[in-house]
Amino acid sequence: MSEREQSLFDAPPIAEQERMVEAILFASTEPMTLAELERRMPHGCDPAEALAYLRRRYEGRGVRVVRVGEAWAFRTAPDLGYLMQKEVIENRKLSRAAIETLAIIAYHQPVTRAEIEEIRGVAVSRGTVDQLLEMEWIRFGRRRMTPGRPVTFVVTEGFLDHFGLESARDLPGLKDLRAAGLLDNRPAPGSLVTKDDEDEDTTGQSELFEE
Amino acid sequence: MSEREQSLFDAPPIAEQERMVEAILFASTEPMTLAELERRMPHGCDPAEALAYLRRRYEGRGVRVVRVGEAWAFRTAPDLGYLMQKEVIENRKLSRAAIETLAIIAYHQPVTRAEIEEIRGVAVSRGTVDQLLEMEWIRFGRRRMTPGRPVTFVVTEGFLDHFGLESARDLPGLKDLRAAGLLDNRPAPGSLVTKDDEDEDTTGQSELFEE
Amino acid sequence: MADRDWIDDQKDQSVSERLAAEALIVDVDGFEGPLDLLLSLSRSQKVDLRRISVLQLAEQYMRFVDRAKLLRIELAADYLVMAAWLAYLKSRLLLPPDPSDEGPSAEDLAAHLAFQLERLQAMREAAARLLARDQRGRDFFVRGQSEQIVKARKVVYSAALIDLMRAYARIRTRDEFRPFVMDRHDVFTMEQALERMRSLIGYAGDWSDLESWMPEGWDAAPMRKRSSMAAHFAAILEMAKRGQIEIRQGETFAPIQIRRPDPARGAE
Repeated sequence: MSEREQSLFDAPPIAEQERMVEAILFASTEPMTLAELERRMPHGCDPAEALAYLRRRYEGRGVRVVRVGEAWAFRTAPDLGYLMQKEVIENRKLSRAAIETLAIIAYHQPVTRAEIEEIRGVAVSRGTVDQLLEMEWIRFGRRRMTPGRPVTFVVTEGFLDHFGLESARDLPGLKDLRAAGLLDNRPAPGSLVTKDDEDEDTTGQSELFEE
Repeated sequence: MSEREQSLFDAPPIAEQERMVEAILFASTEPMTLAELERRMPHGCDPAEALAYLRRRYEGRGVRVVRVGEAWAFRTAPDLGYLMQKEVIENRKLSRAAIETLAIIAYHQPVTRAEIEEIRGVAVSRGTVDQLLEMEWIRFGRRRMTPGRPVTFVVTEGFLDHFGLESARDLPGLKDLRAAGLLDNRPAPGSLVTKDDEDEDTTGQSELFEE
Repeated sequence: MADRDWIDDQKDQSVSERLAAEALIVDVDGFEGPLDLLLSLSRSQKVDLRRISVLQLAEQYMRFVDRAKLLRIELAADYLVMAAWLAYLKSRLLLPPDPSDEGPSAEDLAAHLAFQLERLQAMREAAARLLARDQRGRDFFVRGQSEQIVKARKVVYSAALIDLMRAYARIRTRDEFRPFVMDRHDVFTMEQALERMRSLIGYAGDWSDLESWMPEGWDAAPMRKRSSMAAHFAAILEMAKRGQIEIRQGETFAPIQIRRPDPARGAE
């Protein structure tokens, strides 16, 4: 009896569901959400449970099931990267300004352009944000509900995928930085509410990481 | 001790070699011959044996190690092929006409066809609008209460979803485009202050230090 | 904050430190703004950024700016603004606090600067840690052959937000940057004046001041008035050349008058 016929009556056994998730994730280069998995699988399946089994099965293997934001994907184990020299993709070299801007967006998101400039002490140059947008490592977030309603930037799932992060909460050193108050949006002493300070009353990325 | 160091002396244990073959076959864009595997792997490895273990491991799984001519590759288990159907999506870039039309609708909605043509400076072909309607990125809005009562177009939820926007209001404005370096910062010579430009007065970074 | 080390600093500066300072000068292009420069200077203090001597830092910075000037290196305005602000901060730090001053204390300002430096430094380190992570396509890899079994072919059109924005920017800039066409706000062209005068000249039976021929509202603002006057003056010269109009002016700077030529009247 094929799975398809079976699905007309009952959800397939969990071992079978695990095989399905395995096949679907293997076939796709981009991470897939549970919702996407469920849509693909026969009615009544529980991709979350199947995925839990699958992850365990691949622990310590040459490929692993990794979480990327809200989605899942197979990736090779990082310790075997040296075997894959042929598959290495030459990344466009990012300028120092672009890397710093990216880090600031990741650690302070959602963050406005004015805030990035305040942290770096220089104007964000034309093209820097453009480049990061084009690489799909950052995107526009919600506008700030402050005068001028500036747009904000946040990092994308593509960013998480590239740097092997499960979520923005797993950014290296995030906890220490937060504990040290270095992610606070601290206004300059005695500053009036001016154009640059308009965002100071909004919640910073701490809100993002409070579960 | 890492595999690399180990390889200077001895071939890695067979379990490790199996992991390697697994990762290489996974990441490779082409099926790989034993000779190619051997070339990739540390000195002294036995890809044939590692492959035999790997094949056994994947027996009955959602993907299998199959022979393709003289080479080896991962393939979806044939009985799960039906799950891959939706994977066959051909991704095509929208035409320039379509994307311009879409942009105008997004920024000016609700907007009539005549208005789109006026902004683009060329006629909007029927196919373009139809395509956007079919993709469910635009839909008909209210009719204009002007002579002829022309229909208007607005963007849909699906549009917002695709572009990762929370609302059409979060679309970056001209000011933001300029800030992101997508627009030339040069003001039009002798231009009037128009609605779009009146708030473009960007904060210079010197203000940053005027505590 | 009453750190006075900087006073002897000049004398005590070792050769290597001087060389380092020299390198800073030569390298001024390598700095991304005043804050970046301050951060580099602060490293020579070899202390926790929280405990850095802002006074000493201010002194180092101003020395840098002075030497840049000496070497005639053009410094961007931001560097000079920062120098001015640091000079102000330095004076505030050195003087006893003024009780009537309601603004933030010099210590608060100094502490904020230290915070900014520490935060910038922290972001630099975070960026480095981020780049040190395993990266997709370098350390770990995706499936090389994504499998697609051709059964139902579905075409999906995609576009990224950036494409959308670029398209919109393209359309909008096309309008904004029409080649050779300025937005002629408050500008009356000779062509416009010529057009106007041609249709109005029929009414100019007798001598009348050119000013009375200005379009409505165009004498309101000085710039508009100048522009429309110049345009109409050029237009009537052109029309006079073609014999469509007669011009006279009593004396220099007197009102210019025009009328339609009348063959019956003969020349004056």
